[in-house]
Amino acid sequence: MEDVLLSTVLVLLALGVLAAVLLYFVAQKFKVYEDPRISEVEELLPSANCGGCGYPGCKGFAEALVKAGDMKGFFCNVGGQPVMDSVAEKLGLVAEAKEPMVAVVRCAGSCENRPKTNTYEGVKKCTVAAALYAGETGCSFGCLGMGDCVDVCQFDALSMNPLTGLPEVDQDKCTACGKCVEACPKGIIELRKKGVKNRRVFVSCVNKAKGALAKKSCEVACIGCGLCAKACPFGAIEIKNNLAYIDYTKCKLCRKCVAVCPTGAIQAVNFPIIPKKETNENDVKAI
Amino acid sequence: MGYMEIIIGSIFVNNIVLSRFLGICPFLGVSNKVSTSLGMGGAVIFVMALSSVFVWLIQDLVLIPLGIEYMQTITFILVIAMLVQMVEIILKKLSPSLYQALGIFLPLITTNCAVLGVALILVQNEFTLLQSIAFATANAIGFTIALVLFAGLRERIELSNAPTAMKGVPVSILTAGLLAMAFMGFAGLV
Amino acid sequence: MKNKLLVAPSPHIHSGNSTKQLMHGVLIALLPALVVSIIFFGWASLYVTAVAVASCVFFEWFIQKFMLKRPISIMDSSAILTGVLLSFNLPATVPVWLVILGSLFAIGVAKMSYGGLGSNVFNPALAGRVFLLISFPVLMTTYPIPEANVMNVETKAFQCETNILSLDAVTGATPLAEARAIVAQGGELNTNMNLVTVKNMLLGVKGGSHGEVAVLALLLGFAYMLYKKIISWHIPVTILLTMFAFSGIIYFFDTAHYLHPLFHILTGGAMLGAIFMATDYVTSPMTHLGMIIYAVMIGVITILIRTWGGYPEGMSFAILLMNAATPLLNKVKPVKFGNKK
Amino acid sequence: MKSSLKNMVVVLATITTVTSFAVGYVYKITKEPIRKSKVQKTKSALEEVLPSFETLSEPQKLMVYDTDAENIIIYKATDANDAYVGCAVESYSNNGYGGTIRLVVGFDVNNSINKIAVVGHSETPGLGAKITETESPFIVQFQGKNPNEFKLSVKPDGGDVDAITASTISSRAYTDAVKRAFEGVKKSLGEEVDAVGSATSQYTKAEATQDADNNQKTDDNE
Amino acid sequence: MIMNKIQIFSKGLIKENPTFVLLLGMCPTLGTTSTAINGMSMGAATMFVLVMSNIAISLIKNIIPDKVRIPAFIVVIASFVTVVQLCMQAYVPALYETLGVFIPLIVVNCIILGRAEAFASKNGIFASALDGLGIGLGFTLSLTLIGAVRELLSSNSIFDYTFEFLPGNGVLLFALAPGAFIVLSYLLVLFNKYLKK
Amino acid sequence: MLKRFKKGGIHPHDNKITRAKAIEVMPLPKVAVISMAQHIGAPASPVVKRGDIVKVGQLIGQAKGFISANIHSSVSGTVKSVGDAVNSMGLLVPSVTITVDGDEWLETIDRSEEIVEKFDLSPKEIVSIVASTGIVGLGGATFPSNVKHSIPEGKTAKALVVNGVECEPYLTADHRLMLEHGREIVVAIKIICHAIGVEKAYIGIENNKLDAIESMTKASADTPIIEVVPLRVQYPQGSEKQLIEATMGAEVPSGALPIQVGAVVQNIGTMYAIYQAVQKHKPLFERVVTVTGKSVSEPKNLLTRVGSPVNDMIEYCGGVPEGTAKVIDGGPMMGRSMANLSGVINKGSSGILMMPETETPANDASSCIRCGKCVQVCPMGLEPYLLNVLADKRNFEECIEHSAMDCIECGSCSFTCPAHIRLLDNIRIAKREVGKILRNRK
Ligand SMILES: Cc1cc2nc3c(=O)[nH]c(=O)nc-3n(C[C@H](O)[C@H](O)[C@H](O)COP(=O)(O)O)c2cc1C
Ligand SMILES: Cc1cc2nc3c(=O)[nH]c(=O)nc-3n(C[C@H](O)[C@H](O)[C@H](O)COP(=O)(O)O)c2cc1C
Ligand SMILES: Cc1cc2nc3c(=O)[nH]c(=O)nc-3n(C[C@H](O)[C@H](O)[C@H](O)COP(=O)(O)O)c2cc1C
Ligand SMILES: Cc1cc2nc3c(=O)[nH]c(=O)nc-3n(C[C@H](O)[C@H](O)[C@H](O)CO)c2cc1C
Ligand code: SF4
Ligand code: SF4
Ligand code: SF4
Ligand code: SF4
Ligand code: FES
Repeated sequence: MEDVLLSTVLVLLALGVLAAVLLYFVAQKFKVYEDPRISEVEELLPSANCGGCGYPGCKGFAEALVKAGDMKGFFCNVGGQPVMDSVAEKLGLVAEAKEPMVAVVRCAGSCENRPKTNTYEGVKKCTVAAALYAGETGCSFGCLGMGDCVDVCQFDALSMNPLTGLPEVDQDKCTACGKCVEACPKGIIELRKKGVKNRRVFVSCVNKAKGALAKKSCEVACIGCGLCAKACPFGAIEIKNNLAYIDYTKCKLCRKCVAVCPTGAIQAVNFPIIPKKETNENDVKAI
Repeated sequence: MGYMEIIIGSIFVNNIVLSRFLGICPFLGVSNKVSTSLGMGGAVIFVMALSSVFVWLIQDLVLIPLGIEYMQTITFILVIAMLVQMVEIILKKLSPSLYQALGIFLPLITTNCAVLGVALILVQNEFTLLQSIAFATANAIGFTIALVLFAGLRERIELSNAPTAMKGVPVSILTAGLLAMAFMGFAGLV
Repeated sequence: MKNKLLVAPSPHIHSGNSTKQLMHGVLIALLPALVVSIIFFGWASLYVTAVAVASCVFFEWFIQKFMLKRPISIMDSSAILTGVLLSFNLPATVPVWLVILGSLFAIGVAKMSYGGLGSNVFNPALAGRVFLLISFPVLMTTYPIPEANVMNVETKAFQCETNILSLDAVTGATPLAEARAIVAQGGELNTNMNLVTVKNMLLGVKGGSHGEVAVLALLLGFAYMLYKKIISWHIPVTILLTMFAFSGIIYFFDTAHYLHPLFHILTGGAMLGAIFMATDYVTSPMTHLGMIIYAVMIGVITILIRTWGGYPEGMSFAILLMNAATPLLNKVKPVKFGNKK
Repeated sequence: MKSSLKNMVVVLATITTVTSFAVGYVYKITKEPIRKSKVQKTKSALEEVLPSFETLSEPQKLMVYDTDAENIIIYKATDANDAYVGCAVESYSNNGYGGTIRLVVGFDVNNSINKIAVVGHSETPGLGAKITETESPFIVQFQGKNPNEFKLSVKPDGGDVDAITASTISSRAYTDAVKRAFEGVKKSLGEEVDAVGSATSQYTKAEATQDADNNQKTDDNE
Repeated sequence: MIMNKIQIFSKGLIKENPTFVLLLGMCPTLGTTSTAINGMSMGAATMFVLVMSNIAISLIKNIIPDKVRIPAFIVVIASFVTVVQLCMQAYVPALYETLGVFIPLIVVNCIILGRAEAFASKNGIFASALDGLGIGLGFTLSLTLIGAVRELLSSNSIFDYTFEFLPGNGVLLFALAPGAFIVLSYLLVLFNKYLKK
Repeated sequence: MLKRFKKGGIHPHDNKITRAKAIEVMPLPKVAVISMAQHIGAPASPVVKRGDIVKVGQLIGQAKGFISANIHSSVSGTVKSVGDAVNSMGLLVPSVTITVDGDEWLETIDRSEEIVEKFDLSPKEIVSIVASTGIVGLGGATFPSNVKHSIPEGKTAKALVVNGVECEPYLTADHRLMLEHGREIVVAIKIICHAIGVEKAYIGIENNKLDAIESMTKASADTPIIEVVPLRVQYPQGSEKQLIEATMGAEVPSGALPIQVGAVVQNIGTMYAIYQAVQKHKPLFERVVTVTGKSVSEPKNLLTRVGSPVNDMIEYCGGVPEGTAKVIDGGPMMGRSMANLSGVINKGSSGILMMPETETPANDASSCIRCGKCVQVCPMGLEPYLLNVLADKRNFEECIEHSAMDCIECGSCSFTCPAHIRLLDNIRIAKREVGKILRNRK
C-alpha cells in the first residue's frame, strides 16, 4: 500500500521537475524575438485558451490585439471588463479625451420644402439611387432619404423622420464614429463640434447650383447670395460654388448669419427660443 | 477491434464533437471561417496523434506497472500541456510558416476536452499503441470534418438574415444540433 | 405629365418568374404521387397531407406574426410545399399529433429559426422527418401495406371512405427493411428477390411512407419539372445513377447478401428524395459541378447507410448531410467567362 | 514572481509532492469503498436473480463458445440443506446496439430462468434501454421459461422471443447473453453433474459474496 | 464591502453566467445534461473543484514563478479533480458511471483555469472562494435547467417525477446529442431576451 | 446550328415594333441643348460663347483628354448660353444651348445622296478624321472610336467585328440602318479594316433580323473580307465580349480589352457615322433614334439631331400614351429611365421607350431562394446572388475575390430572379466600391 503512495509522489515529482526543466531549456534554446508587448498582454489574459474570443487562444488574441493597436472588437469573455481595462492601460490605448463632436445633417429639404418630381423604384439605398440619378426631387445635391446612414450607425443614433424624409441625429447617442459620413453618397453628413451646451450653427444645405436653380428645386436651399458671409463678424463663413460654409473652428455662435439668411438655410440648434426668430421668418417672406 | 471499425467509428458514428461532446469550445470558437477551421483541424490532428503516443507510453510503461492508474488525469494533462507548449516553441523557431498555419492554434488545444478526453478514452479501451494512434487520429479527423462543415454553414448563415434573437451563437448552436442530427444517420455503421 | 415618372436602375423588364410560381410548379408535380397515394392508402393519406400543410402554414404564419414580427410570407407557398413533402415522408397511419410535431420542427426549428424561406441551411421537411424518425422510431416505421393486388385497390379505397380517419393498418416492413431482416436471419436475397415485383415497385404497391411509393407518378412529376425548367436534371439523375452504380458494385461481389441495384433505386425514399428533396434550391449547391458532387455523395452515403447502417433508409440522412456540405460546395465557382485561351 | 530555473524546479517539485501526497492519501481512503461499490452491483444482482438460497459455490469461469473473448462466471447456490437450488451466471453479449450488454441470469433447479438483471449496457434511452425495465413484457417473457423448450432467439430470427419494438438489435443481444448463460450452465452442470449434490467446499452467504468480490475483473481504472 | 462581496458572489448567476453569457465549459453542458439530476451533479462536482482550486491558488499565488504558473495551476486543479473522481467512484458509483469521462475532464474546463487566472491569482482567499461559489452555482443552475428541460421533453419527467407533458412518452431526440444543442440554443435565446441586460 | 455565345443568357421578348418603319427625319428643334459630356471620359470644353453664331457641323466643344471626343453643333443659330443644364436624369451637365435659326450647314459637308466608295487615305489619316469628327461608339458605351482604332504597341488586330446584333428588345435603329444603308456600312468596314490593318471583318446579326442578314450579305457580296455571321437569338449577344466569342470563338480574358484577342468591335451605327465622316466630311451630330413602346400611337425610327428635346420627339410620335410609368433612354435591359422629359437626345441615345407600369418589374423583392437561376444566366460566369449579399453587407473586399469587376451589367440576373431581387443594383455599387479599392491599392 505504502509503495503506491510513494510511487505516486515520485512519478508526479519527476514529471513536475521534468516539466520545469524542459520548459526552461526549450524556451531558452528556441527563443524567437517577438514584440514584448504580446507576452505582456498575454500575461494579463486569463490563459484559459478557450477560443471564445474567436482567436486561437489567448496568445493569438494578444498578438492580434497588439497588431491592431486598437481595442475595437476585442473582448475576452473569461476575463471580462477588468481584464480588458488593464490590457488597454498596458498598451496605452485608453481613448484620449477629444473635443466632443457630433454628426449633423446638412440638408433641410423636407417633403414640403422640396417637392417630388419623380418616383424612385430601385433598391432603396442612397448609394444605388445616387449612382443612377439626381434623386426624387429637383435638387441634385440633397438628401435622397433612403437611409444608408441610418443603416450603418451602430449606435442607433440616426433615424429617418417619416414626416420630413430626412435623417435625424440623436445627439446623445451619437459617438461621432463617422460611419454615416462615409456612407452618405451625397456627402451630406458632417462631423462638427458638439458646441457649448450642444449649441451649433451650420448651413443646412449642400446645393451648389446657381441661386435660381437651387431656389426652384428647394425652398430652403442656400442660394449663395453671400449675405451671411458679409454679416459674420469673425470671418467664419466662406462662399464656394454658390454655397456657404461655416467653419466651426472660427464660428462663435453669434447667430448674425442666421438672421440675414433669406432662405433660412442656416440652422442654429439648441439655442433658447427667442422672439427674434419670428422677425427672421418675416424677413424670408418679405423677400 | 479492427482498424476500419475504429476509424469509421470515430470519424462518423461517434464523432467526437457531435456525438461525444468533446472539444465544443474550439468548435464554437474557431469556426467563423472555413480557412481558420482548416488550420485548427490540422493542428488538432497533429497534437492528438502525437499525444496519443505519449499517453499510451505513460499508461503502459509507468502507471500500470506501478499500479497507480488513478493518476491518469494529472499525468496526462501535464504531459499534454508540456508537449503542446514545447511543440509550439520549437515550431515557431524552426518553421515560422508552419507556425502561422497551424502553430497559432496549439495553445487552444492544450486545454480543451478533446485531447484529454481522447487520451482517457483510449486508455479505457486498452488499445495497442497502433490502435491508439489510429483512434486519436481518426477522432481528430472527425473533429476537423465537423469543424469545417460547421464553419461553412456559419459563413453562410452570417450572410443570411437570421432573426435578431437567434443571430450569432444561438443559431450556430442550433445548426450544430441539426448537424448532429444528420450525423446520427451513421448510427449503427460499425 | 399628370403622374410622376418612375425611375429605377435597369433592367426595366422581368421574366415574370416568381417564387410562388416555382413552388406551385413543384406542387403540381407532386399531385400524381398524391393521387396514387390516395388510391392505395385511402383518404388517410390525404388527411395526413392536409394536416401537415395546415400546420406548416399555421406555424409559419404564427412565428412570423408573433415572434419574428416580420412581414408575413406564407403567400409564397413554400410552407405548403414543406408540409406536403413532410407528409409524403410519413407513413399514412401516423397519429395527428406526430404530424403536427414534425411540422413544428420543420418550420419552427429548421426554417424560421434561420429567418425563413431562403435562409435555412437544412431541408425543413427532411429535418422534420428525421427528427420524427429518431424520436419515434416505432411509429415512424410502422407502415400500412397497400393491397398487393391492384384490382383490389378500388374496394380498399372505398372501404376507407366509410372509415376515413382510421385506416386499418396492415402494418408491415418496407421492402428495404424486409430485405434486411432476411439477411439478418441468415437468409439469402437472390432467392427472395420476389419480395416485390418490379411492376409493383413502379406502381407503388409496397410498404413505405405514403408519398414515396409511387415511382412512376414521381417520375411524371420529374418530367413536368424538367419541362417547366423548375429544376435541372443534374441532381436527380446523378443521385440515381450513383446509387445504381455503387450498389451494383456491392451486389456484384455478393449477390446473396446485397440488394439488386434496381431494387435500391425503386424502393424507399430514393425517387422522392432525389427528385423533390435533394433538389430544394435553398439547401443544394448553385453550380452544376457543385450539384454533381453533391448528388454523388448523396448516392454513396445513402447506399452506405442502407447497406451497413442502423437505419434501413439512408436517403434523408444523406441529403441532410450534404445540405451541411452545400456551403462548402458553393465554393466551387461557376466557370468564369474569359478563362478559355 | 520572476522565474529562474531554480525556483521553477523548486516550486513545481513542491507542488507536485504536496498534491500527489494528498491525492495518494485520498486514494488510500477511497480504495476500499470503491472496490466495495464495484462488487456491490454484482452482489445485489446475484441475490436478486436467484431463488432463495443459503450459500454460493466458488465462482467458476467458463468459456462457452470458441469465439468468446471473455469468460462467463457461474455461481451455484444451495439452500440451508446444501441442496442445489439453482445458479446465477454473469453473462454478456457484445452485439448490443451501443456495445456490450452485461447480465446476471438466475436459473432454478430445473434450469428454468428465474430472473435476469442487467448490470451494464449502453443502449439508447427509450429504445434499447428498455431491457432494464423489469416489469416490461419483454423481460417478463423470459421468467420461468426453460430454454430447452423456449427457443432463445428473437422471432425475426426464428426463435420464441418477442423483440422490443424498434429494438431488435438490443433484444437480440440480450437474448444472446441469456443463451450464453444457459449454454454455460449446461456445460458446467454436464461436467459436474454429480458434484452438485456433494459440493466439497461450502460457503456462507456472506463469504460467497466476499469471494465474488475477489474475482471481479480489475480492469477498470482503479 | 459587504455589497462588494455579494456582487462577487452573485455575478456568476446571471451577469457573468458561465454557460449562457460566457459560453464556457460547453462540453459538460451538453454532454451531461440528459436529465436534471445528471446536470446538477455535474455542476456540483465542478463547483467543488472550482471553489477548492480558487482557494488553493489564492493561497499559493505569491510563490509561483511566471513560467510555471500554468503547469502549477494545472497540477493543483487536476489533483482536486482526481479527489472528486475517487470520492464519486467510492460513494456515488452510479452517478460516476453516467457522468463518465466528463468528471476527469473538469480539469480542462475553461471556467476553472479561467477563474484561477483571472480571479484567484489576484484576490484573497475569501473573495476567491466566493467567486468560485458564485460562478459554480451559476454553472450548476444552468446545467440543472438544461437537464430539466431535456428530461421533460425526452421523458415527460423532471428529477424522475413523471407527468403527462408530450404525447408519445416524450421526444427521444432530446435525450440524444442533437437535442442537447437544440435545447441549449433556445434556452440561450430566452436567456438573452429575459435575463441579460 | 447557328453560332452564339456559350454561357448563360436569357430570352426576353424582342418586341421590335418598329422593325418595318423606315427611318424618318425628325424636324429641327427650336432650341438645342448640346451636352459637352456625350462620351465616357472627361467632358469637352466649350469653344463658343454666348451670342456666337454657329453652323451645322461646326466644332463647339474641344475634346479634353485621352478618352474624350469633339462636340459639333447639330443646328445652326445663336448660342443662348454656355453652362450647366439639367439633363433627363436631373443632374447638372455642362452644355451649350443654341437657339435654332434655319438649317445652315458647313460647306465642307457633302450632303448628296450619292455613295462614295473610293478612299485613298493612310490609316493615320483615317484615325485622325474619326477623332476630329467626334465619333464615339453608338452601341451604348459612347467610347471614342479613334482610341479603339489606334492599336496599342505590341498588339495586333486580327479582325473587325461589326455589331449588328441589337439584342435590346424594342430597338431597331441598327436594323433599319443595315436595311437602308448596307452599302455605306460596307464601305466603312473597308475603311476601318484598312485603318487597323486587318483582312477580316465579321458582321454579327441575330436571326430575328433575317432581312438585315440578307441585306448585308448582298451589300458585301463583292467584299470577300467581310463575313456575315447569323447568330442564334440570345441576350446579351450584343455585348462585345459575348459577340467576339460568338463570331471569332475567342474569349476575352477577365479584365482585358478585346484587342487582347485581336478584335476591334464597332456598332453598325458607328460604322455608318464613320462612313459619313470619312467620305462625306460630316461630323457626328445626328443619329437614328427608335421612339417606341407598346401603346405609343406612332412608333418611329427617327434620324434626330443631337440636342433635340426628348419631349419634342415624343410629341412627334403621338405623345405620351395614357398609363405610361417609365420613359427610358435606350432599351429596356440597359437603358436609363428618365426623371424628367425636358432632357435631350445625345450621341449615345439609341431609343426612347415608353412603358406602362404593368410592364415594369414589380417592386416586391423577397428573400433569395438560392435557385441559382442568376448564376445560370450570367454570361460572365459570376455568382450574382453572392455579389448581391456581399455588397449589401458592404463586404467589398470579398466582392473582389468573386470577380465583381467582370460584370458587364447586362441585367440578365435581375431579369430572371424569381424572388424579384434587383441584383444588378447592388452589384453596380459593388463594382464602384471595388473599383475604388483597386485604384487605392495601386
Ligand atoms: C439513435 C438511435 C438509437 C438506436 N438505439 C437502438 C437501440 O438501443 N437498440 C436497438 O436495438 N436499436 C436501436 N436503434 C436502431 C433502430 O431502431 C433500428 O431500426 C432497429 O433496431 C431495427 O428495426 P426493428 O427493431 O424494428 O427490426 C437505434 C437507432 C438510432 C438511430
Ligand atoms: C481605358 C480604356 C482603354 C480602352 N482601349 C481600347 C483599345 O485600345 N481598343 C479597343 O478596341 N477598345 C478599347 N477600349 C474600349 C472597350 O473595349 C469597350 O469597347 C468600351 O469600354 C465600351 O464597351 P461596351 O459598349 O461593351 O460597354 C478601352 C476602354 C477603356 C476604358
Ligand atoms: C449587355 C450589353 C449588351 C450590348 N448590346 C449591344 C447591342 O445590341 N448592339 C451594339 O451595337 N452594342 C451593344 N453593346 C455594346 C457593345 O459591347 C460594344 O460596346 C459595342 O458594340 C462597341 O461598338 P461601338 O463602340 O461602336 O459602340 C452591348 C453591351 C453590353 C454590355
Ligand atoms: C424544386 C424544389 C424542391 C423543394 N424541396 C423541398 C423540400 O424537400 N423540403 C422542403 O421543406 N421544402 C422544399 N421546397 C420548398 C422551399 O424551397 C423550402 O421550403 C425552403 O427550404 C424553405 O426555406 C422545394 C422547393 C423547390 C422549388
Ligand atoms: S454613424 Fe457614427 S457619427 Fe453617424 S450618427 Fe451614428 S454614431 Fe454618429
Ligand atoms: S443623409 Fe445621405 S445617406 Fe443619409 S439618407 Fe440622406 S442621402 Fe442617404
Ligand atoms: S448583370 Fe453582371 S452579374 Fe448580372 S448577369 Fe449580367 S454580368 Fe452577370
Ligand atoms: S435568381 Fe434570385 S432567388 Fe435565384 S439565386 Fe439568384 S438571387 Fe437568389
Ligand atoms: S469544455 Fe471547453 S472544450 Fe470542452
